[in-house]
Amino acid sequence: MNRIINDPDDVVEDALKGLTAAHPDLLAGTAHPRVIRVAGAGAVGRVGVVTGGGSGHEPAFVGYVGPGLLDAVAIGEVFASPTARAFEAAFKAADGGRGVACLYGNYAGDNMNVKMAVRLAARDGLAVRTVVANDDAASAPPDERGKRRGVAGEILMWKTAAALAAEGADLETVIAVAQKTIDATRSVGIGLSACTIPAAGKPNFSIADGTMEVGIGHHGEPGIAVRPIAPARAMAATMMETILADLPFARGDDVAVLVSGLGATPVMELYILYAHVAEILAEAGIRVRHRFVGNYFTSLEMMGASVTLTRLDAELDRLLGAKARSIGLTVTGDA
Amino acid sequence: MNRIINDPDDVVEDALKGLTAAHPDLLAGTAHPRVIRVAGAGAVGRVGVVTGGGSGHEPAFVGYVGPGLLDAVAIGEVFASPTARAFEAAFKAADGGRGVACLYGNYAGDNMNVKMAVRLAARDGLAVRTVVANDDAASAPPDERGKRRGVAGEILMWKTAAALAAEGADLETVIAVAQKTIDATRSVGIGLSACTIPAAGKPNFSIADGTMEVGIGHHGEPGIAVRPIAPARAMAATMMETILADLPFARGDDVAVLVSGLGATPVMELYILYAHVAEILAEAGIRVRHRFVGNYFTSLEMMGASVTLTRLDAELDRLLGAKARSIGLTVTGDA
Amino acid sequence: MSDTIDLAAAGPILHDMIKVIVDNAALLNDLDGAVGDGDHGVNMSKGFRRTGQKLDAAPTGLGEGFGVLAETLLDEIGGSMGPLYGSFFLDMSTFLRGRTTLDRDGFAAMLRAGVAAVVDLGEGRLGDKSLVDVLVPARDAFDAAAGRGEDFSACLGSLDDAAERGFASTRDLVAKIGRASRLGERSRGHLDAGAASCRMLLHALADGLRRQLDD
Amino acid sequence: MSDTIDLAAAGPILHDMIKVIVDNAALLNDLDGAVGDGDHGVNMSKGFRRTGQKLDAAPTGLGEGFGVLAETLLDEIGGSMGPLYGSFFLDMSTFLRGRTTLDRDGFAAMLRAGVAAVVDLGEGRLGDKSLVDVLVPARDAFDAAAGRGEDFSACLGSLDDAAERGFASTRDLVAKIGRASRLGERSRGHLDAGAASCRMLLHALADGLRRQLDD
Ligand SMILES: Nc1ncnc2c1ncn2[C@@H]1O[C@H](COP(=O)(O)OP(=O)(O)O)[C@@H](O)[C@H]1O
Ligand SMILES: Nc1ncnc2c1ncn2[C@@H]1O[C@H](COP(=O)(O)OP(=O)(O)O)[C@@H](O)[C@H]1O
Ligand SMILES: [Mg+2]
Ligand SMILES: [Mg+2]
Ligand SMILES: [Mg+2]
Ligand SMILES: [Mg+2]
Repeated sequence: MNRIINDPDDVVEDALKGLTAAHPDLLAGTAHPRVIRVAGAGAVGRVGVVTGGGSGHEPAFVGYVGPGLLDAVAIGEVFASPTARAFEAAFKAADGGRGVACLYGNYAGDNMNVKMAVRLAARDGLAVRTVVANDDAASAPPDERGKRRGVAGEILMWKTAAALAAEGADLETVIAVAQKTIDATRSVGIGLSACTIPAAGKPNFSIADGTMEVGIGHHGEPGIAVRPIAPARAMAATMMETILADLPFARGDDVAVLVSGLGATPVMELYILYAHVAEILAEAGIRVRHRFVGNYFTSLEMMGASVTLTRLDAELDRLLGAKARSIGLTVTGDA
Repeated sequence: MNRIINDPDDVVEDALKGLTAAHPDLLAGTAHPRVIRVAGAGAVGRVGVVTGGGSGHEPAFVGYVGPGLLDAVAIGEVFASPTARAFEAAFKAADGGRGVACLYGNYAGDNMNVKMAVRLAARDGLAVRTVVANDDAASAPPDERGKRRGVAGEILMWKTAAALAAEGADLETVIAVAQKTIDATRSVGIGLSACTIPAAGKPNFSIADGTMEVGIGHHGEPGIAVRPIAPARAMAATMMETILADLPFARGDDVAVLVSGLGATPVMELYILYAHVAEILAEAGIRVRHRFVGNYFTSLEMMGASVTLTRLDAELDRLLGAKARSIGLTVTGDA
Repeated sequence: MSDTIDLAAAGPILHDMIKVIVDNAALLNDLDGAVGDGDHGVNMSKGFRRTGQKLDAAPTGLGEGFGVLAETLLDEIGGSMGPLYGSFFLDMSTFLRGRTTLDRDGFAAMLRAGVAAVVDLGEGRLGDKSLVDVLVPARDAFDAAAGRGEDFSACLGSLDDAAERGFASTRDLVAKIGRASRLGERSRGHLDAGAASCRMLLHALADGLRRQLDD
Repeated sequence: MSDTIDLAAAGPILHDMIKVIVDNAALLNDLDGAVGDGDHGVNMSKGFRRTGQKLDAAPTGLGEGFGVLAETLLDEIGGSMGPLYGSFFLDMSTFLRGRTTLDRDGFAAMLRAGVAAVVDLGEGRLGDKSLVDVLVPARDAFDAAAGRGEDFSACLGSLDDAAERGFASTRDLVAKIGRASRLGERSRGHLDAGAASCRMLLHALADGLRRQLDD
């Protein structure tokens, strides 16, 4: 295992030191060692927007803290939910007096810790409402959407909700737009190689050379099928079939597209994939209004990529284009 | 080889389709299929800034085309210099009537193709001046600086030169600031795993598990030494010893720091490395004015990282902070 | 023989609960390793060991001790175990707040509160191969024994037996919840790790209380 | 027998030059593979094959043909070979511009221009194990033969022999330039790929010209 680490048990702590040192203008620590908040004034007078999740998905989650994006984030060990207390502390760090929206992904641990944290926060009179992302179309059939995992689509949900919060909307409205965003979002991943949690020292799943795991989750969770590796064009077709039919997306729809690498796949290959995704959308008569291609939501050094589509109405379109600054996503508004 | 590609010989062409499709607001194609220019008005009335290099280093080189950064870029096959004609076409695409600065890296192929391209452009009356980056301190001893390779330090050179060009400076002044930047810049890399050029199908070098290649080049060129893998803290110490002594950097200096992943190393590990780099600089009494941590200049799916330091005077400091927008680097100027 | 527990005096029972988890961490890891990710012992002993240190520094009664344990689990253990065991002990601690003694029916009510918290949070059902397969039979056995008019100590005995049977029952279950549920049929034939830790904790608690009652 | 080449009639010699490169692509790859990255045949045949197609579509004289070859190399071959061979043929083509015939001393001047372009661009020296180890001895042998008063055809014969010896000399050289230079001493004992292609090209050129002169 050739990694840039010290004690494998300290990777999260060590990385957080670097994160706050590298972004003093953007990130600030808090009293809770696993909670990072936006530098500066934060959410004063508006709804706070929070998320949290395991480490190893960088730039998610902490990389989306910043003006016009998240106010605070709770950080877990690698691939493990943050503690209830960390979520609670993130809520408090993000509180600007108008309540907090906690927008997170559908994983057993996160669900329970957030639920507990909401209870803990309520004891102190802090109103927290939640939206749980379940955009991974490959993780359960359509009639069991409640079981689906949250993946890269979370980023688009954070973006729209935070942009609306920045406009001064109340908690209910912010929650509604987050829910609307994720309800209009579908994702699917393809895994091409496994990854190793430093503290484990070896991968806890495997993908054979020459095969691909269609529908893989962000921690290597098995997907729909293991198939022989296919050309990029065929990968794109498989992924798009899965998500287009699921919402379903239809001719005339406006969409945002996010192609994210899972970590180790070269960026040029993400653009190869995007070229085919764009072709398929053009053929389907679907208009692309926002495009994001890069390593937005990773799984350590896994190879592979995910594709996310969000159907946009005028509100979501406007909110995605609003100014924001963070490690993972900066929108200048000049485009 | 589990990759997201079609025909391995077409990876560059296929990726370029995706690049222009994904960034219509930022990038535009040109008559030359391997030249990408900034969308919109370009360099009209000011000095054009150009680079070029092999593919597989994304976001370098094309990812630094944008307002406040490069005007055009010539794109080669994976790890191979662009053609002389592509460089020439990039010069023409970037020409705004006040000459063109070609700022590129010191590799045999690039040197020759740029030289030929400058000759070709001169026949058409286009004035092109060049600066060749040689920031890789591990690639030759200090008394043979002319042999040193250009690596991630090129990005800082592009940034300062382009910012000065945007201010309206003439060609000579832009060239002078590019040269000043690269002369004040030192880089070093550590390689932790090899990479595979798709058309080759297998790595053309190897790094054994448990070892690290100190001073590795961006194409796997051997460096100073192969050593047993060390903790992040020791890697940082080794890298900083190499570059601090080389310029040399001294107590009281202001610097910019760039920690770039080589492709497959998880981003959290880049922050672990940065934390130690920041510690070492603090102990050395060197002030960090600009920090960049991420996958800025990669080598396909190689694991490892590079560290780059640039000593700043007031001018370089100002130019690094100037507004710019590109795939690889966006500076909002709000920080 | 007594019918009522002095909660202040019962504080040290927490040490037995902590000890059984810390001593059996490797066993819990092994059970989890067969169908999960092999870290249940690590997760549990991290929180319990830390609680032990806090209680050594500042001993408490049983109710406050449950509170310290709950806070520590919620503070330091992410994943599922922090909130599940955290809410179990938090709600039992809340029930005990303001009380100095605990009788049979009080214990029944306390346990019901704790189990309800786990079920409410984790949405696990009997037969899903989890903690719940120990907690629910244990609670029900205690209630049933109380309904038959048995005394506090005897009710604890019923609880203890039921917890053991509940734990054993997990071997033949297919996991419907948690990480092992991904294995489907392949999860059958293995004892559940969470059920094991839960069985150990209930045994240590029942045993400690009975010793005090029987004194 | 003639002393002067009709450049328009010499155009087809380019086809011999193209054929020798395309036919020997695998050999050139193999030579490069021993000490480099094994792509010299691929790089060369890509540009030469494409030139052949252009010349088939629109035949030219020798001077213009060199120009088409140069443009194609500069257009389509990145790395080092595009600009090195590109400038070699570009500068020879420039020398021929406006001429319809070529005599011995004209050839000498043309070759000197081409070789100078390669040396100027690549900064390679004799003994560095590269193209230059063929080009420089070939040029010098031609000049020496001309200095001795030998005729055009005989001078081309001397050039051809010197090119062959120059190529053979690369076997015992340690590479000082290009990719193979990374191997240091380990590059000794292998013939240089670029020298091989250069030797083939000069042989086809000399041979074609001599056939025309001797007609
Ligand atoms: N929703 C749930 N309700 C009750 N118990 C659960 C639930 N999910 C998981 N468990 C229990 O958690 C145990 C595994 O715990 P642990 O290994 O510490 O966590 P993880 O699965 O996150 O690694 C399982 O053996 C099961 O008993
Ligand atoms: N600077 C130079 N001057 C002359 N010839 C050179 C120079 N650099 C390399 N060569 C020649 O290039 C040949 C290799 O060409 P090729 O394999 O096509 O390019 P690359 O090394 O980029 O893969 C070498 O055998 C050598 O003869
Ligand atoms: Mg486990
Ligand atoms: Mg676990
Ligand atoms: Mg090559
Ligand atoms: Mg080669």
